Amino acid sequence: MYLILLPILFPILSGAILLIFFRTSLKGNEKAKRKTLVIISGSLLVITALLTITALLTAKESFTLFYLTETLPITFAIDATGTLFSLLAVIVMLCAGFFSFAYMKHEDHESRYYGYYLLVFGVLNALCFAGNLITFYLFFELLTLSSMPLVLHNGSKEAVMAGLKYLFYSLCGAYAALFGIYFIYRNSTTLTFTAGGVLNPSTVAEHGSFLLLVAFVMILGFGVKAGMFPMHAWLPTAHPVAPAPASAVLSAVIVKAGVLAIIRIVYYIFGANFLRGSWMQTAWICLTLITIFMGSMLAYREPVLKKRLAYSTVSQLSYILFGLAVMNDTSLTGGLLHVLAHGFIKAVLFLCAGAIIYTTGKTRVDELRGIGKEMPLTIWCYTIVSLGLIGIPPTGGFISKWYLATGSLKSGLPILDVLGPVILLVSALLTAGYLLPVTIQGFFPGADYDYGKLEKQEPSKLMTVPILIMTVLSVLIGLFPNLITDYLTAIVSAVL
Amino acid sequence: MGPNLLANYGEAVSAILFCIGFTNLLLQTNLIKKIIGLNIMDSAIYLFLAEKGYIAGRVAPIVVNGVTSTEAYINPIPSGLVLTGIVVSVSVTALMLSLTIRLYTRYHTLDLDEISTQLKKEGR
Amino acid sequence: MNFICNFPFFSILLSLFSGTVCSMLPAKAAKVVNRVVIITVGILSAILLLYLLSTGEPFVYWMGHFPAPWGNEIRAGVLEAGMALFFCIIMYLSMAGGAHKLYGEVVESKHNLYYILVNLLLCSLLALVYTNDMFTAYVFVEINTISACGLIMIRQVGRTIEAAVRYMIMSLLGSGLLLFGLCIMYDLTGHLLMSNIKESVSLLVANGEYQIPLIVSVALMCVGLCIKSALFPFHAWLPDAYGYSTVSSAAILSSLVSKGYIFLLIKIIYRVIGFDIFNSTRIIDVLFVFGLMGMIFGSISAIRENDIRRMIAFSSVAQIGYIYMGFGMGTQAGMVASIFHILSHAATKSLLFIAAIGLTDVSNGSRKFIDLTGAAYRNKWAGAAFMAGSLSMVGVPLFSGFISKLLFSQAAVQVEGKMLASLIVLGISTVLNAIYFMKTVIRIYTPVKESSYSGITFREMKGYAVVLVCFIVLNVILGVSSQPVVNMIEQGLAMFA
Amino acid sequence: MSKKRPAAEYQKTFAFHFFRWLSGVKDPYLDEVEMHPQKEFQMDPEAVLRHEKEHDAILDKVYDPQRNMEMKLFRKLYHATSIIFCLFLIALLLVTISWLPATGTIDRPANNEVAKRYIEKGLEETGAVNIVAGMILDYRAFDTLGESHVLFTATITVLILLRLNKTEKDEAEISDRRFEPKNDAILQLVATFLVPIIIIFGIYIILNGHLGPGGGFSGGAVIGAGLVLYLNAFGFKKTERFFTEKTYKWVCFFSLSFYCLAKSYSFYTGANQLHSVIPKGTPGAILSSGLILPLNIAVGLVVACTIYAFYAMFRKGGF
Amino acid sequence: MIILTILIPFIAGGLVPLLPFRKRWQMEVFLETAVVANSILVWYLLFHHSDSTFLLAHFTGDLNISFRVDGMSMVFAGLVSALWPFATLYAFEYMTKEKNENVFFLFYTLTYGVTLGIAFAANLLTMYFFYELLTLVTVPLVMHTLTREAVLASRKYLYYSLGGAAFAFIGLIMVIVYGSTTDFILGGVFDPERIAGHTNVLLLIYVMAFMGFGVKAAVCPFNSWLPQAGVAPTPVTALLHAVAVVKAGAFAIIRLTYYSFGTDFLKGTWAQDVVMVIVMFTIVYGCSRAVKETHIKRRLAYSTISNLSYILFGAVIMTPLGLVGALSHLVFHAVMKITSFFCAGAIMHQTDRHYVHELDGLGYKMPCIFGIFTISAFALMGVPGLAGFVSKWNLAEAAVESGNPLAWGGIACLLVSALLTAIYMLSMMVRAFFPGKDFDYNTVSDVKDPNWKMLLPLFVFTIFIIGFGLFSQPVVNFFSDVAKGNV
Repeated sequence: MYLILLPILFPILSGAILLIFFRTSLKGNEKAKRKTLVIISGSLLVITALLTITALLTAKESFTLFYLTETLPITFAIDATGTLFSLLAVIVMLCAGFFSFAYMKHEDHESRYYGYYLLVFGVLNALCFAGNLITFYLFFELLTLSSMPLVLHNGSKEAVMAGLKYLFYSLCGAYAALFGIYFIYRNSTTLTFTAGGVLNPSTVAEHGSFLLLVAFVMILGFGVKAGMFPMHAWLPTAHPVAPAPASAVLSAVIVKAGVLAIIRIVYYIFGANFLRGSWMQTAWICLTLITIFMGSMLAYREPVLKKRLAYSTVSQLSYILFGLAVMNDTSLTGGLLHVLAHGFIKAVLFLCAGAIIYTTGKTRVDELRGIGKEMPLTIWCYTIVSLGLIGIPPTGGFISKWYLATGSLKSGLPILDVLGPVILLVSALLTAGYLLPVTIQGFFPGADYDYGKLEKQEPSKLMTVPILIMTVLSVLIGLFPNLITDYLTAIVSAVL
Repeated sequence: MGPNLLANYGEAVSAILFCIGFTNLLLQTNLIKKIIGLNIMDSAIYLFLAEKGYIAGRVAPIVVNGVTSTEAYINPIPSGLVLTGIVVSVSVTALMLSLTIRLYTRYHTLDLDEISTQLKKEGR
Repeated sequence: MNFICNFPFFSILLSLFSGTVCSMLPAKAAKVVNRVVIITVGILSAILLLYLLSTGEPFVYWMGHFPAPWGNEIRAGVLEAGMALFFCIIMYLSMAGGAHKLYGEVVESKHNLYYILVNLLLCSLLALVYTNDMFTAYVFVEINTISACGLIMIRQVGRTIEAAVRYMIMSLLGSGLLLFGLCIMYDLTGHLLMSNIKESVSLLVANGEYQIPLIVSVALMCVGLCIKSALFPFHAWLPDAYGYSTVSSAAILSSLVSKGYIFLLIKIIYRVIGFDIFNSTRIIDVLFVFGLMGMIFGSISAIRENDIRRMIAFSSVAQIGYIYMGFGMGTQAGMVASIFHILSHAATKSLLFIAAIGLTDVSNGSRKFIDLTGAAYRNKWAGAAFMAGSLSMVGVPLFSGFISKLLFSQAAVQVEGKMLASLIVLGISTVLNAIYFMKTVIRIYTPVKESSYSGITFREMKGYAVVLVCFIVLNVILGVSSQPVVNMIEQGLAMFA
Repeated sequence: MSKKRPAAEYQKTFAFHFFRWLSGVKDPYLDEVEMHPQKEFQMDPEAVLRHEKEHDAILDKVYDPQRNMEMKLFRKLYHATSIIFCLFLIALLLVTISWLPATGTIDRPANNEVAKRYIEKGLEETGAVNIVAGMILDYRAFDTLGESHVLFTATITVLILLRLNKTEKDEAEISDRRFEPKNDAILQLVATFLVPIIIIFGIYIILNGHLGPGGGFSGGAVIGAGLVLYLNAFGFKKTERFFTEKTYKWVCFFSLSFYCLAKSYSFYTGANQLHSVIPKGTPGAILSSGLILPLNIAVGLVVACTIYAFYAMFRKGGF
Repeated sequence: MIILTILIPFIAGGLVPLLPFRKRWQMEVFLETAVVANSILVWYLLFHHSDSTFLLAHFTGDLNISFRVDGMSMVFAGLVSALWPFATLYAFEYMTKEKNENVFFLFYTLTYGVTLGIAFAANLLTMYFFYELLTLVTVPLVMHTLTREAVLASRKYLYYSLGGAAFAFIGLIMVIVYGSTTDFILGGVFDPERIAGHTNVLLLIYVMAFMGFGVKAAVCPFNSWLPQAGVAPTPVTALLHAVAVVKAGAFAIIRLTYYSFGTDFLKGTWAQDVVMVIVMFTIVYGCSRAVKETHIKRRLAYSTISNLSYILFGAVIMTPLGLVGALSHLVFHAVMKITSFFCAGAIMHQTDRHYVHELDGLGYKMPCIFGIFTISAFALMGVPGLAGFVSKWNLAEAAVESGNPLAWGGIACLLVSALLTAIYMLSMMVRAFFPGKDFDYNTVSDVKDPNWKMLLPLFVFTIFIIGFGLFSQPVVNFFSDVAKGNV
C-alpha cells in the first residue's frame, strides 16, 4: 500500500536533506568530503532504484494520499504506461547518476547537484505513478522546478539564463495545460486516468468544439516539455550549458514527461475516439512534422556537439509525438517504442559528449578529428547508437520508425499519411548527416592528421560502464523487439 | 416682434442706451469711460421708468387744488423709484470715481488692463 | 401681534443704526458695538427662529402704517430666521477670527470705518433675507455691494483696489440687469411686493399674457444675481478680491455676501415668480450648465493656483457652481440641497480662510505653498482647522460637505435628464477638490528640516483658536445632525410658497 | 538568385530575429527579464525650488499681453463675444419691449389699485401734497431709508479710499495749492453773489419738498453745489472756518440718527397698529405732512455735506 | 461588542503618544496586548455573533451608521484580526530604524479599528464612511518617512482614494434612491419597480462605482498609487497595501456587487462585460509591470495589483462560485502577499538592499527568509499544494462553470499572469540562490537572518500558506456557505 509512496518520498526527502544539511555538516579535507558525498548519494540512488522496481512489481492498487479539496485527490496508481516510463527513468537515472559521479568532479556545488538529482528522480517516479490529472499536474510543475537547478548548475550567466528560459517555457506549458484542466474538470466524470477517456458524453455534445480547442491548448502546453514546435526553443539553450549527465537525463527522461503527459491527456482523458479525425489532430500532426524537419535541419547546421544533440532531441521527440498524433495502434506502438529507443540512445549520446568534454574539453564537432583514436570505446558506442537513431536495422530506432511509418500510411489521413513517412525519411537522412561526421572524423581524421599528438585517453570506468550498459540496451531493443512490442500492444489495445 | 414696438419707442431708446452703457461698462478699459457707461446705463433705466409711469394727457402727481382723482395724475410709483435710483447711482459713481483716483495716483494710468498687468508683474 | 414679530425689524434697524453710531466712535468702541450688535441680532434671530418653529406660520410685518400693496413689508419664516441666525454666527466668528490681522493690514484710523461697513453689510444681508419687497431688495443689494467693495479695499494694496474695481464693475452690471428686470416686472404686474407680484404673475401665466417679457424679466434678474454671486463665467474679480483683502473680509465675502444674493435669488424664485413657473422656463437649464461648468473650471483654476488664499477663493467659484447646479435641477430636493450647501459652504469656507491666515502668519506672511511647508506644526490649531475644512470640502463623512454632497446626489437622481451629468460632474469635482485641498493639507503637514519660521503657541492666540474650534464644531454639527437642519429648510421652503 | 546582404542589415530583419528564436539562441521576451537597475527616483529639493521660481517667472510672462499670443487672442475673442452679447441683449430687450404694454395708455397693469390709492388717499394719509414725496417718505419709507444709507455707505468707502493721514495731508495740501485756482477775482466776485442765492434756493427746495417738486435730496445737492462753488472761489482756508470733518461727521450722525429713529418709531407704531403721535397737519401748509418735512431737512443736510465731502475728498483727500 | 472591537484600537492607538512610556518595550507590550486582546475579541465575536444590527448613529433620514456580523464580515474581520497581531510584532522590529514611532503606531493601530469598521459595516453608508476614514488614517503612514518621494506618493494615494470614493459615492446614492434599504442583503436591495426603465443608467453607475471602489483595489488605470505607496515602511506596505486597504477595496466591490446591486441585476449585462474586461486587463497589466520593475517592493506591489484583480475577477463572475473564488483569493492572497512583503522588508531591514539585482547570493546567507520567500513565490504562482493553487482553482472553476466566454478568456489571463508571476518571483529567487559562477561571497558575509520578532510572523504565515494549500476544504466550505448566504 504505502510501498508506492516510498520511491517517491524517499528520494525527495533524501534529496532535500542532502540539500539542506550537506553544505555545512561535512568537515574534513576536500577529497574525503567528496568521497563521502559520492558514496552517500550513490547509495541513495541505488536504494531509490530498488524501491522503484519493488513498487513496480508489487503495488497494484491505487492509493490516495489526501484530498486537496473534496474533489481533488492526490492519487497514485501504477499502470502499464507508467511502468514503461518508470523503467526508462530508473535505468537512465541510474546510469547517468553514476556517470555524473565521475563527471561532476570538475564542477562546484556537487552536493546541490546530487540533491536536486534525487529530487528529480522522486518527482519523476511520482509523475509516472500519478493516478489522476491533478496529481500529474502537481508533479509536472515540481519536475520543472526541481530540474531547473540542474540546468543552471554551473552558474554562468548563460546557464542561469538558460535555466530561467527552461523554467518559464515549461511553466508556460504547464499553465496552458492547467487551462485545459479547469475545463476538463467541469466536463468530465472524473479526473482519474482511465483508458479511453473520461469525458462526460452530455457535455461533449454541448461543448465539443470548445473541448477540441482545449485539447489542442493542452497538447501545446505539455508539448513545450516535449520540445514541440513552436515552444521548443528552450531545449537548444538548456542542453549545452547543463552538465552532460544532466543533459542526458533531461533529454532522455524529463522531456519524456511531456510525452507521458500528452499520452495521459490524449488517451486517458480525452480519449482517442474523441480527437481522431478532428482539425485538432491535423494541426497537431502538422506541428510534429514541422518540428521533425526543423529539428533535423537545425541540428545539421549546428557546429557545437551538445547543441546539435539538443536539436536532434527536438526532432526525435516529435517522432514520438507524431506516433501519438496519428492515433492508431501501429503508430502508437511505434511512438512508445521510440520513447524507449530514443531514451537510451540520446542518453548515450549525451554521455559520450560529456565524456569527450570531460577528457578533452572539446565541444565543437570540427575539433573532434581523430577522437576515435583517442577514446575508441566511447566513440564506438556513439557510432552504434547513432546508427540506431538514424534507423538502420536492426537497431531499436529502425523498428520504431518502421512502426511509425506504417502506422501513418495506414491511418488514411489525407496527404499527411504519405507526407509523414516522407518527412521521416528525409529526417533520417539528415540525422545521418549530423551524427555520423563525428564518427567519420573521429576514426578517419584524414591524411594530414598528425598521429604523433594522439594519446589514448579513455575516460574512467565510472563513465564508460554506464555508456556501455545503455548502448547494449538500445541494441537489445532492436534485436528483440517482440518482447517490448507485446507489452506495448497491451497498452495500445487498452487505450484505443 | 410684438405689436407695441413703435408705441414703446421711448422704451426702445432706453433699451438701446442701456445696452450701450452696459457694453461700455463691460468693455472699455479706460476707467472713466467705464463710469460714463455706468451712468448711461443707469440713466437709460430712469428713462425707461419715466416712460412707464407716463400716462398720456395727465400731470405730475402733485396735488393741485386738492383734486385727488386718479384721472388727473400719472402713476407716481415709477417717479419714486427713479428718485431712489438716482441716489444709488450717485453713490456708486462717487465710489467708482474715488477708486479711479486711487488707482490713478498709484499707477498713473486709467487703463484697467495695464493696471492689472503691472500688478501681476509686481505681485508675484 | 406677538412682540417677537418685531425682531426682524429690530435686527435690521439695530444694525443700520449701529452703523451710523459707529461713525462717531473710536475704533475700540466701534469694535465692541459691532460685536454686541452681531450677538444681539443673533440672539434675536434665534428667538425668532424658535418662535416660528413653534407656531409654524410665517408672518409679514408692515414697515409703516400701510398694508401689503401700498406700504413696504418684511416677512419672516423659518428659513429667513434660520439664515439670519446663521449669518450672524458666521459673521461673528469671521470677525473674531480675523480681528488680529486687522491691525496689521488696515490703518488704525480707519478701523471704525471698517466696523461701520460690517454693520451696514449685516443690515443689508438681514434686509435681503427678510424683505418682501423687490425694490427694497434692490436698494439693499446696492448697500451690500458697496459695503462689500469697502470691505475688499479696506486693506489698501494695489491688488485689492483693482479687485474692488473689478468687483464693482461686475456688480454694477449685475445691478443694472437686476433693476431692468425689476422694471419690466413692475410694468407687467404693477406691483413691487413679492407676494403681489406672484399673484399677478400666476394670473398672467394662466392667461398666457406677456410671456416673452415675463421670461426676459426673470432671466435678467437671474443673470444679474448670478453675476453678483460670481457664477462661473463672471468670477474674474473673485480670486483677487477674496485672496488679498483682509481675512475677515474674505471670510465674510465668500461665505455671506454672495450667499445673500443667492438667497435673494431663491426668494425671487419662490416668492416672486413661483417655483413651478420658474422651472418651466429654460433658465434652469442654463443655470444648471453654468453651475456644472463652474464646478469644474473653478476647481481646475484652484489646482493651478500657487497661492493658498487664491486657491480657496477659486474653490468658492466651484462651490457656487454646486449651488447653482442645485437650482438647475428644478426640484424641491435640489433646492434643499442648494440651501444646505449655502450653509455648509459658508461654515467651511470662512473656516478655511481663517485657518489659512493662521498658516500664512507663521510662514513669514508668505502665501505660496512652498513656504507653507510644515506650517501646521507651527500653528497646530490652524493646521487642524484647515484639515477639517478641507475634509469637509472634499466630502468626507462627519463633516457638512458630505451631507450637501449626499443631498445633491439624491436630488440629482430624481431628475431624469440631468442625473448622469450632475452625478459625473459631482464625482469629478470631488476628485479635483481632493487634489487641491489634500495637496495643501499634505504640504502643511510635511515638516521642514531647518525652520526659519517661528511657531505660535496656544497662549498667543487663544481667541483665534477658540474661533477655529467653534467653526469646526459648527461644521461637524451640520455634518452629523443634519436632519433637523434639512427639515428646517424644507419647512422654510414650504413657508415660502 | 538572391543577393547576399551585409550582416548588419540582415541582423535588423525579422527573419534574423525569428531564426534566432527558432534556434533557441535568444528569446525576444525572456532575455529581457534580467534587467539593469532603474535609476532611483530622486528629486533635488533645490531643483524643485528653482522649478517653482521658473514657474512663477513664466507666469509673469504669461500675463504680459504683449508677448502672450494666447492672451491677445483671448482678449480679441472676449471683445468679439462681448459685442455679440451686447447686440443680442439689444435685440432681446427690443423684442421684449415690443411685447410690453404700450406707453401712455391707461389700461396697463402698472396703473392698478396701488397707484390709485397713492393718488386718491395719499394726501389724506400722509399729508403731503407732493404725492411722490409722500410715497417715498411714508408709504415706501423703508426703501428711502435704505437709499440714504447707500449714500452713507458710499461716503464711508470714499473716506476709506481717499482720506489721508496727517503727513500725507500736508503734502496733498501743497500740491493742491499748486494746481488749483485760488483768489481768482472774477470767480470770487461771482461766487459772492451766487453762493447765497444757490444755498437759499436749496433750502427752499428742501423745505418745499412735501409741497411741490423737490425734496431733501435735490435741495441738498443744490446746497452742496453752492458749497463747492464757495470752496473753489475761496479755498479751503475759508471753508475750514465753518466746515471741517468734525462738522461733517456730526451733521451726518445727527441727521441719520434722526432719520433712523424717526422712521423706526413710525415703522414700529405702524406695524404694531399703535397710534402715531406725530400730527399730520393741514395739507398744503409748510408745517404739515408729519415727519416728511423733518426727514427732508435731515436728508438735505446729509446730501449737502456729502456732496461737499465728495468734492473735498476727490480734490485733496480731506476737508 | 462590535463597537468595542472598533474602539479598542482607537483608544489604544490614541494612548500611544499620550502615555509616558519610559522604554520602548513597554509600549510594545502595551500595544501588542491591546491588539491581541482585540483580535481575540473579534474571533470570539465571530463565533458568538448574533444577527442583530447594532445602530450607532443616525445621519439623515434612514441613513445610519450601524454594524452587523454576517458571512462577509466574518471572512474579512477574521482575516484582518488574524494577521494584525503578527504584523504589529513585525513592525516593532522593523521600526527600530525609523523615527517618530509613536505617530506611526498611533495610526497603525487606528487603521486596525477602521478596517474592522469596514468589515462589520451593516450598510453601504457605514462602509463608505469607514472607507473614507481608512484613506485618511493611512495617509500619515504612507507619508511616514517624510521624504519628498513619500509625500508625493501619499498625495497621489490620497487623490486617487478620495476621487475613487467620490464615484463610489454615486453608487451609494443610487442604492439609497433605488434600493429598498441600504443594508447589505445578499442578492441586492434594488426595488424592481423603482428601477424599471433605469437599467442602463444604473449599470453605468455600477461601472462607475466599481471603478471608484476599484481605485483602492488598484484596478487599472487607477493603480499607479500602489507601487508609489511602497515608499512607506514595510509593515505598512505589507499590511495595508497588501491586505487591509486594498482588500477593503475588493471587499467593498464585493459588497456592492453581491449585497447592494445584486448579481441578478448585473449578471449578463454589458456592465459585467465591461468590468470583467477591465479586471482581466489589470491582471495581465500588473504582472507585466512587475516583471519590468526592479525595485523589490514595487515589484511586489505590482504583483498585488494583479492579484487584487484576481479577486475582482471572481467577484464579477457574479455566481456563488465566483464569490467563493473571490473570497478564497481574498484570504489566501492576503497571507501569501503579507509573507512576501515581510520577507522583502526583512531583506531591506537586514541588508539595506532594495533592488532585485542586489539580491545576488543572499539566499544562503538568509536561508529562513529566502526559504519562506520561495514558498510564498511558489504559492503566488499557484503551485499545487500551496494556498495560491486552491484559490486559483476556485476562481477558474467558477469561470468555467459560469459558461461566460469572457470569463473563459479570464482564465487565460489568470494563467498568463501566473506565468509572469513565475518570472518575476523566481528570477529573484534564482538570483538569491544561484548568484553566478564568480560571485564574491565576501560581499554578503555579514548578512544574517533577522531576529525572532520578524521570523515568528513569517513562520506562522508560512504554516498558513501550506495549511491552506493542503487542507483548504473547511475554509472553502465556509466560503461557499457565505456565498450561499447560509452564514
